[in-house]
Amino acid sequence: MARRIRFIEALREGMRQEMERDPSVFIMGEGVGPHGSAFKQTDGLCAQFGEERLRDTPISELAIAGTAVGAAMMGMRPIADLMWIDFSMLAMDQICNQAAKLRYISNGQVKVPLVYRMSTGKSKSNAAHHSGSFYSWFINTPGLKVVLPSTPNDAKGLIISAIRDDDPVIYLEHKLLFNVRGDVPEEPFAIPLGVAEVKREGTDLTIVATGAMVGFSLTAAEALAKEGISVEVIDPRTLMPYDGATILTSVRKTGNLLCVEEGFRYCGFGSEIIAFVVENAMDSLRRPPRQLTTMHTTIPFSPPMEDYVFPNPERVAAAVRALLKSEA
Amino acid sequence: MARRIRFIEALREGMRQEMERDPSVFIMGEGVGPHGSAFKQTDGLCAQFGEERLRDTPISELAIAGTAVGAAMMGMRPIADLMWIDFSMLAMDQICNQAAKLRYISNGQVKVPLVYRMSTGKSKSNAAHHSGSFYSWFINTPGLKVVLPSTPNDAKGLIISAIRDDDPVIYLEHKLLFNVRGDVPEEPFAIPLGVAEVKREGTDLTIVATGAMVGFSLTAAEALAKEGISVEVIDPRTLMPYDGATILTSVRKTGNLLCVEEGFRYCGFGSEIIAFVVENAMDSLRRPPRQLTTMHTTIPFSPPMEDYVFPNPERVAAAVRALLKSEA
Amino acid sequence: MDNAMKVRLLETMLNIRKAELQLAILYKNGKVPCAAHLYEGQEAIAAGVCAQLRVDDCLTSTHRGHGHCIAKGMPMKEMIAEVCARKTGCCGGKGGTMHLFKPDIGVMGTIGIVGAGIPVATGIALAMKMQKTDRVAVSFFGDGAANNGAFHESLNLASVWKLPVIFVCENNRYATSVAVWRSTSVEKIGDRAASYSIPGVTVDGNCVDEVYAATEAALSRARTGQGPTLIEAVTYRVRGHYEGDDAAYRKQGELTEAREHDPIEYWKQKLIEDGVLREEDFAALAAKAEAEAEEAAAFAVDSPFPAPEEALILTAQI
Amino acid sequence: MDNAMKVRLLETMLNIRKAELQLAILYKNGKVPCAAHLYEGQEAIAAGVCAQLRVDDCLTSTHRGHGHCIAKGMPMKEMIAEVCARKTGCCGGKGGTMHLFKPDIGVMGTIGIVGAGIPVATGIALAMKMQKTDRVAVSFFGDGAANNGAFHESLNLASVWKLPVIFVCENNRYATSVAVWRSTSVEKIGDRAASYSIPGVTVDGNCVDEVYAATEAALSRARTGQGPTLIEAVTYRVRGHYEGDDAAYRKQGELTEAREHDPIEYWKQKLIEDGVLREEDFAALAAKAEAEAEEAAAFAVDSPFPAPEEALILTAQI
Ligand SMILES: Cc1ncc(C[n+]2csc(CCOP(=O)(O)OP(=O)(O)O)c2C)c(N)n1
Ligand SMILES: Cc1ncc(C[n+]2csc(CCOP(=O)(O)OP(=O)(O)O)c2C)c(N)n1
Ligand SMILES: [Mg+2]
Ligand SMILES: [Mg+2]
Repeated sequence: MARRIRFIEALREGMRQEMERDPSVFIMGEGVGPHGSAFKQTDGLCAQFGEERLRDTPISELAIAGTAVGAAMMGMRPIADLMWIDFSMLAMDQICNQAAKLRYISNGQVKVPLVYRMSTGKSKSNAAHHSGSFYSWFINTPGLKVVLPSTPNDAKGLIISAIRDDDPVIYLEHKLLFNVRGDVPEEPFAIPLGVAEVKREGTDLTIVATGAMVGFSLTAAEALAKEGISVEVIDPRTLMPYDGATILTSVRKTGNLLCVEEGFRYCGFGSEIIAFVVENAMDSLRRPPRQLTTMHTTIPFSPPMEDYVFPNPERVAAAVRALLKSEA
Repeated sequence: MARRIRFIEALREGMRQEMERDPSVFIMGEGVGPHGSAFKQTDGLCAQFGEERLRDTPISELAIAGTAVGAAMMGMRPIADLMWIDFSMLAMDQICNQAAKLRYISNGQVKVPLVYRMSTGKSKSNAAHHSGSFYSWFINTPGLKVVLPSTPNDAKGLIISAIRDDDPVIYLEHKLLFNVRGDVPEEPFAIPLGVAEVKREGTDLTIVATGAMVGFSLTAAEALAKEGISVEVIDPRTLMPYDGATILTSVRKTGNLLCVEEGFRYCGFGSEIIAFVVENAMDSLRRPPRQLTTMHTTIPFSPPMEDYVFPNPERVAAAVRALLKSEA
Repeated sequence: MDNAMKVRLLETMLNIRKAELQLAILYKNGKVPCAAHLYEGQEAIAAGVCAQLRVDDCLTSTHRGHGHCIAKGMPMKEMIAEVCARKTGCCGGKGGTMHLFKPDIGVMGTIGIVGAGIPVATGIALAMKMQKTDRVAVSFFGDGAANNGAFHESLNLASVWKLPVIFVCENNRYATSVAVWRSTSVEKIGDRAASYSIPGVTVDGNCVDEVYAATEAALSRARTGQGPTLIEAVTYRVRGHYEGDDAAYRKQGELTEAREHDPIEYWKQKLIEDGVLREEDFAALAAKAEAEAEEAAAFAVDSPFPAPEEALILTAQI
Repeated sequence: MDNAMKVRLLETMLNIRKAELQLAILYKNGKVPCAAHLYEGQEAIAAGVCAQLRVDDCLTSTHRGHGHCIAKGMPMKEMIAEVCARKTGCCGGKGGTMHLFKPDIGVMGTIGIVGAGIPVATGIALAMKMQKTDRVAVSFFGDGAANNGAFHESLNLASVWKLPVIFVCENNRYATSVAVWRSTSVEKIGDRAASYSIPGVTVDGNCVDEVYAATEAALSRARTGQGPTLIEAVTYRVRGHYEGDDAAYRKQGELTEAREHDPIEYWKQKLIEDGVLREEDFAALAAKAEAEAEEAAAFAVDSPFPAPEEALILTAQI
């Protein structure tokens, strides 16, 4: 039975249900225990499962990530909360050199079923060290899967899949989405990794957007509809492996592609999708594809500057208009 | 006066001449001192400049990278040798959160003129933890410049520019190139960052290749010439900021684009260049662009498997033929 | 320590306290665009350390760095304006509460990543040494940071190279919601100095005289080429981790007890007992600090925001 | 320690030595496709620690990990074949000299990144504890790794959580070309245990009995829920950092001196003195180990390489 709950509740419910189902699942991170995490993602779970399974850690990102690897190899299913994605830079070796690789180099003798959860993206003046969205690094790393839900329903279905997956999964939580509400089934369900969702159908142009950019794009699509422009919005949901087929189908229909991407442009997910589409369906593109990303700068603190560098719904709409006006 | 020397000698000469010119330049890293570095890059420099300026360090990548940041802010020009790029994963926070950002967030009150040197890429069975080429992460990070020379001449001219630059530069040394010989002027000279070089002119297809892929592409071009296929080979040399104009000019001439990239495909430099070209010059492309990259897998140890996953000259040639045979 | 210094320490602590309390108000009034980590209750540490630093000595600090900036000489206006995201702030609004710089007086950055300032300070000290000066670098960081790899690698390197750096660990008993004993395997963080063959002391961080004395010793070591020192200053974080945190995780009575050991109150009493200060002198100093803080707050609020496009200045072509 | 154990320790050391010497030959003959880091001279540590481990205890190790695998029970053939990049190797040729696994006997990976095995072992111990077993994890690492943040963060965490893990630091006096005193700020790395409120000992790593005794104590702590122990075993790296390294950076006479304190020779003499062994017994054991190593080398060289396409097995769809 579905009911309207917040993103963060859906995420929590997914974790709770998996912890009830599978005693090998546990959560570790700074403040995940009695305090219930930085954004209250694990609120109440410690009361239910105890401190053995909601393990507060020191500020030791490398050890958190590496301890998760060791535990996962032994049959546990750790969920390691690294708080902000920005802090994962301290744990890249364990994430990308160890978690991602040990199954392969051991020739399949070990597997590393774990989830690294990280909050990502813009919020209010989080500034240079707390606004990261460099998940393209994880996408670039063989052995990792990357998930970025945009709705409460996806948050729940994807965390469950991430936990059940036998390989390491990066699960990204966009800070602007925690309080967004949506319909979510009460019972456990899994959204398969690697499957996109068409969040809005349209005929004139395909937007590929993830995380908070999905909502921005839907808002823009609404406005553009009034101008007679019909936009299709696709949310890959899983960024690695991404659902190329759904994207190609859409582009073949609309003939136009805009990627709306919160990460940076160079070697980012937007560039990846554009490259993928032209390599595989250039003939179906009526105009050059475009991308709207965060400007290539360290993130400034002050709101006017911060707002200036990020995408927003108006900018998405403007990018669509510009693209459709460009030479065919 | 130019003479034929090896890549590693050219690199060393560039460092030596800058150290002679500017007392604020120094080198730090594991074994850079009396031993002369893992690949002998600094051989003899310690004898000339002493241990004060060739500083052996503990195996503390985070502290090496961070110490370089602090020293750079105070007017020194550190060259920090992180050995293999793979180990830089332990230093990502200092490289990408600190070195890259402090000039910006301080509003220009400090600058961070330093060079992070790293060896990169395939060598002989270096296996999963010593074969990295994930420099796309650095390309993705505002505030960093990224350099990857393919010839002795470029190695010298680019290390000199990197040292003189007022912002942090990632200087990549491809392991397969250390012993390659080429003409290099004896006197100091700087190759400006951000300027590509056309390494071979051609009319039928543009290859964009970096590092060891440049040589592979030139070999392939040679073979293809005998088949009547004229390939232009462009080496961006600086991967960030890359020289888009030179690439576009070439693609406008040839109408075809192949990126040959040793890094991984997803969110890699190859995807970036393809996206850039179609965003800016799709109309000039006669056929869908393609990329040849290392296969998306952890790098295996055993030579047959290792050879299988990397690009080589034959594969480059095959990719060119396939592209030119594909539907226009 | 002469009487002038005694009074100066009090003044610095008052300046910090009043500035932070202004920020708390500004935060409540929506003038600070994000959660800020205030330094109330820890003032004796910044004051006791920085009082002895020269203007050309340098520091790095953390997410909880306002106090260190004030103590090192940053005008309140510039600090508060930055936290309020104004163009007149010390970083023109680019940095914000966790990223404060003023290198011309040695504020080489408060840094938002826990522990990240420690290697940076180590590098600053390396430059100072290579440049053959007798300048000194100070790294302020929390108890939580002492469990991070950056701490270990930096202290080892600084010791091996005998760098002029003082590592000041402010043990305020919490790292976010996690009490220090739940995450830290050693009773006294100061004892970790032994792992690096450097002196380590643990002092009462609410007693500015203790902090001062420990710093004095560390400074003289650093200036004379004898290398780094680790100072653990034990204190208590009387506010939440950030403004808005209700800190429900505190132990019963803990806060009240800490409030009774207020560093300003302690020092005031001491100076009165010593005959250096009268109640009314204190009131005057407090009023002066408060006025300055109010003025700084008004300055900040009256200051313009940066223009949006300023975001792209200094971004070079990349 | 009973006589059977005494002999077993000798056998293990001989097995490691002979296997490594075979690898040195294989390397010279071009059968090892990359530089390998050999363990000669450090055998007493792997042997002394692993002799007391159960098959369901686990270890992680380093780039210099062949010896630990042998000591934990990996057949020489599988180890040597892997180092020679053959399909019959313990990882089918995917791992190589720095990446050896055999989880069914507790070899949870030798890891090419210095220090990276330490948190992994900590996590293994966490699982063992959460699964309510009395299994124990061991992390072998070098003196160089003890200066890496991974060491600090892991020992702190393991102590706070009282995990059943033994940290074995093999101080072979060098990290690549850098002598330990040039990079390490403490005389005895074992003393760093104090930073984590755990026992730390420094033993002669060339005396297998000392290693054995230290491990015995650590194991009993670990098995009974008392938490981790740090053991520093001082030894000497008698070969270059890797095969092909001429180690010109050694101090005059250092190597000769170290060779005189060979762990196998030491233990052999001891057993002879104790009447446990005769010269001819030793010769027989050495011959047996050598034969096994030669056989393993022949097996490796005769084994096929993996097919190129096997590279993509286990790569899933991503
Ligand atoms: C590397 C890193 N991990 C986590 C965080 C989130 N975080 C910010 S402050 C903080 C607690 C810091 O505790 P401590 O070092 O004791 O400083 P205090 O807040 O007590 O001043 C944490 C976990 C961060 N900013 N950086
Ligand atoms: C993080 C990291 N930094 C550097 C290296 C390169 N490297 C490989 S072995 C080694 C020395 C290791 O010294 P130690 O830990 O003492 O082990 P030993 O070689 O003496 O057995 C270094 C620097 C690496 N593999 N990983
Ligand atoms: Mg604290
Ligand atoms: Mg060593």
